[in-house]
Amino acid sequence: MNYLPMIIIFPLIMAIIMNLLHGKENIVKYLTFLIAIILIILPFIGQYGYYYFGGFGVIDGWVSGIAYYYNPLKQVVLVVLAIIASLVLITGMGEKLKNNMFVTLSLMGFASVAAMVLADDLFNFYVFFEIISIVQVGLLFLSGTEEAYKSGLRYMIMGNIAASLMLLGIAFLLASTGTLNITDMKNYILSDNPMIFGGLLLLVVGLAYGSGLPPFHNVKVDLYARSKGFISAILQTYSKFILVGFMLIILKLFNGLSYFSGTHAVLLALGVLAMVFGVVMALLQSDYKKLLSYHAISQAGYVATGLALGTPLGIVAGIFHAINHVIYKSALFLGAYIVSHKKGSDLHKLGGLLPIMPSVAFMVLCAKLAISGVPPFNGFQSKWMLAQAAMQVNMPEIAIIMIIVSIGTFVSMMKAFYLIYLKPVDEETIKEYQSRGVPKLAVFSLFILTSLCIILGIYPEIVTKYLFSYANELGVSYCLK
Amino acid sequence: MDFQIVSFIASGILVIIGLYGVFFVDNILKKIIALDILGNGVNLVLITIGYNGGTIPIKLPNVPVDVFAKKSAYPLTQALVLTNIVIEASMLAVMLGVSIILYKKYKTLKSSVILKED
Amino acid sequence: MDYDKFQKELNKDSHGDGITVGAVFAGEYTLYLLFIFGSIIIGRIYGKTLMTLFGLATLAFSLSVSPLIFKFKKENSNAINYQLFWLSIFLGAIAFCIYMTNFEFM
Amino acid sequence: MNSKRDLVAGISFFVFGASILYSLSNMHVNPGVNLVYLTHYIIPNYVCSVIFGWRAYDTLGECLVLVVAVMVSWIIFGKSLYDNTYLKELFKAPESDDYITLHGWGEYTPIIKFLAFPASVFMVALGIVTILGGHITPGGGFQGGALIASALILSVVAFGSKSPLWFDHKYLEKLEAIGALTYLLLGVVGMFIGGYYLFIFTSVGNLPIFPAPKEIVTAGIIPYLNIAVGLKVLAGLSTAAFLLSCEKVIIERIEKSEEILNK
Repeated sequence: MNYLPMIIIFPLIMAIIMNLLHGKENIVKYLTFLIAIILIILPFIGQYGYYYFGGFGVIDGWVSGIAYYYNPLKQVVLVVLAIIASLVLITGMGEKLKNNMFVTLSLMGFASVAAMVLADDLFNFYVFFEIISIVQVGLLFLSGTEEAYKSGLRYMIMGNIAASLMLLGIAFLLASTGTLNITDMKNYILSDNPMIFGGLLLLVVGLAYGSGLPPFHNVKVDLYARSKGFISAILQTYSKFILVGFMLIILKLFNGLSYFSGTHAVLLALGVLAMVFGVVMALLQSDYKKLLSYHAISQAGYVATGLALGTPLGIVAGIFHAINHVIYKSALFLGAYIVSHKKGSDLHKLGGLLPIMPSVAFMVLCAKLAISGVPPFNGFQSKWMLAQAAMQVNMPEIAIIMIIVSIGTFVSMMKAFYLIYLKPVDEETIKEYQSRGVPKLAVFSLFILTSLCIILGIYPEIVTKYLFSYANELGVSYCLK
Repeated sequence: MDFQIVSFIASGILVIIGLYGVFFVDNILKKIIALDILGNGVNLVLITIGYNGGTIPIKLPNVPVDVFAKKSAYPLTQALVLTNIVIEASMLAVMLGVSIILYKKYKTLKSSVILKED
Repeated sequence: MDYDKFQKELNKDSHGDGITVGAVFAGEYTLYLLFIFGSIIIGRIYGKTLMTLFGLATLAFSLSVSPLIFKFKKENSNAINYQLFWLSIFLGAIAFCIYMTNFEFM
Repeated sequence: MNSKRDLVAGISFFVFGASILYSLSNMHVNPGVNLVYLTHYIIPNYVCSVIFGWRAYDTLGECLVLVVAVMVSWIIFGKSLYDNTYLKELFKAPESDDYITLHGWGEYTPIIKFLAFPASVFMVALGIVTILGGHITPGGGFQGGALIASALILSVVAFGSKSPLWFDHKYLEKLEAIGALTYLLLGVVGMFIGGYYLFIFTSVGNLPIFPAPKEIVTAGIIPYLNIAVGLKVLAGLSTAAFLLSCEKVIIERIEKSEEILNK
């Protein structure tokens, strides 16, 4: 028997049980540790290939039910997602309030992102897309401040527009092809008509919303910046993998078709704009978490550009960058969480933390070097692959913009590092720092993430060797004149 | 004119009215209502795709299968609409909840006041 | 576009220390470089000098209203009206690109 | 400046709307997979057989959207927040006159009361019939659940907090969890019996799972899925409506979470 659906079903069952355990803190704590360990095992229990829900496979030449498609690439993505989710769950248990709703919503989010990565059916994808958007808002509201409520409402208004339009796009594709299954649909959209253009247009709107590309970057940034530190870590992981799942669907449907070139250019432009807008806004910020959130947008732009190039190397580079990015950005957000335990997150009030916690500072520095693409960390490997992919299709301009954005990233990261850890402060502040503790579980998670950064930086083949086969299937080789 | 095309155009107009309301009306509650109209427009598109000029998709024992298959409305889109209605309702519930909280603070529903830059 | 001007602008929020001004300068130049390379690649994709000239005109316009970065920050605010405005522009722009432009670069 | 921005936004809005209308006016529907559904059937009600047969997993997702939305509504009104000082400030502040709560909601005239209670009882009965007959007649779990929830809302609107038809919110919470868990676990049982998640099994051993006349013996677990969805929708929609209209529970909830935080 194929246990593939348990990847989604197990977290969902646990989430609903956790919801009933409100107030029972001890049970919540131990159950959460148990779930966090089981989550890492889950991606290994499925078998590769198509999975038909309810046994409704191919009837009369059509895939009649809902299908999942599982392969090594998706397995790697799910393993990384599971690692980050379980580390964040463990970190969350270090809080004073053992919060069952946090565990419930994180598990729901894990399940729906996993479902979106696996899905081979457009409407099923849309349903889980809606679940994840409510889950993200719920995780934001857990912090309970007025800003959180406001940015949640903004996110929902913008998100509802985009999600409704995306459903309209799915309706166009459904009317044109008569099916919702992506593998089947591919055979019916070889030639263009106005319906397919409509579907393509509205899918791009959904993509931009789900992954925080412009013009949705500001709402997404508010979402990350107003949650608690460890919650932002999992929120940005969700958005990156939504981007990967969505892009894989769009590429599987349209890549290589002649009428796709206009949309292809739009996707590239969205990626490049996200890259530049994210980094420019990050350079302007004075709040540490907002700075990190804008960097999350900027790196999402790298991922989107890599995937939108549409060549095998571009797809591999994009997904590898997504994996690297969730690792080091989660480390940075956990670092911000530890810092906020000491004294808020306003850069101009912090300073002098290096002697207080040198080991945390060192690990955060490693993550910062990784995000700015310095060898031997993992960010360097994937950014190098991205630049190679851009050069391979004869678009050196994109490679140049990538390098410029990398420089901007380095500048703002070093600015933040100086202002938090190195800037001299007076005696009183140091006494204040010493009176407050460090969350130990967060330091543990930070250590694991930093070591993953270094391991992936030295041996990138651990991940990339699994990515090439599916990328070769999806990718199309071409060269700009 | 064909009924189906008219229905498609009508649903397109509903979508556009909904978008107009969200973009250009300065009231949180009206924006939420406009989002509902937008969603209903999309639902109408889905329903109209399933329109086949025939009967409801419930099979009576005395109708042969092949006749029924030609005449009946398409069940897939109706199922999708049922799913989507619940999704829309849930989104609306969450948005209304937040706007209640924010209304208690600001005593106004103007979105340019409540959701201004901060 | 000189150092004092930036510092004066940043001092309004009392962020006028050296490292912040440097970061804001980096942001300003990143924007200009985006315009330059963006116009080059758009010109190459469309294969028309007209588009390149159009991109250069955008660059010239942005230079004439410098410093660009504070305006950029204002447009990126999280007020709902700005966000819905840019969403509306985005919808129109991608509809235009996907439906009406027709070019080959593969 | 402002009018210029409006003009630009209007133009791009026009372009987008025109392209949507252009696409919609060129629609040609391909029946596609619908013909498969219309020629192979599980139960006589085709919509229900698509919802719970071919696309049962979507319906599971829809259930979860409602479950999550209710959870998030609870969070909005103060359940297990990390920091509830903002909500405390808001809800402890003295009421102004224009704010309506369930308590300050005067009562309606006797005519409305006289009509509302029987009507809501009938609606509950109709809802139960709709849920139980969902696999053969139009309707199903969602419609029946929504009917029962609206009966509850009607009664609450007419009678205020002294409503004769009243569910405790903890009871509703459990009902919803039971509905969603039943759906999830029936799927898992199907996986062990038929090898696929949400497999529709009609018998366990020799025992028919749903005793029915000959023609609809293929219904299998669909009636049970209908009941699960009905429970979940009734609980979810009533909780959402109830949360949006009632402050007393919210203030209690805030006080309780305060106790936990201060412990």
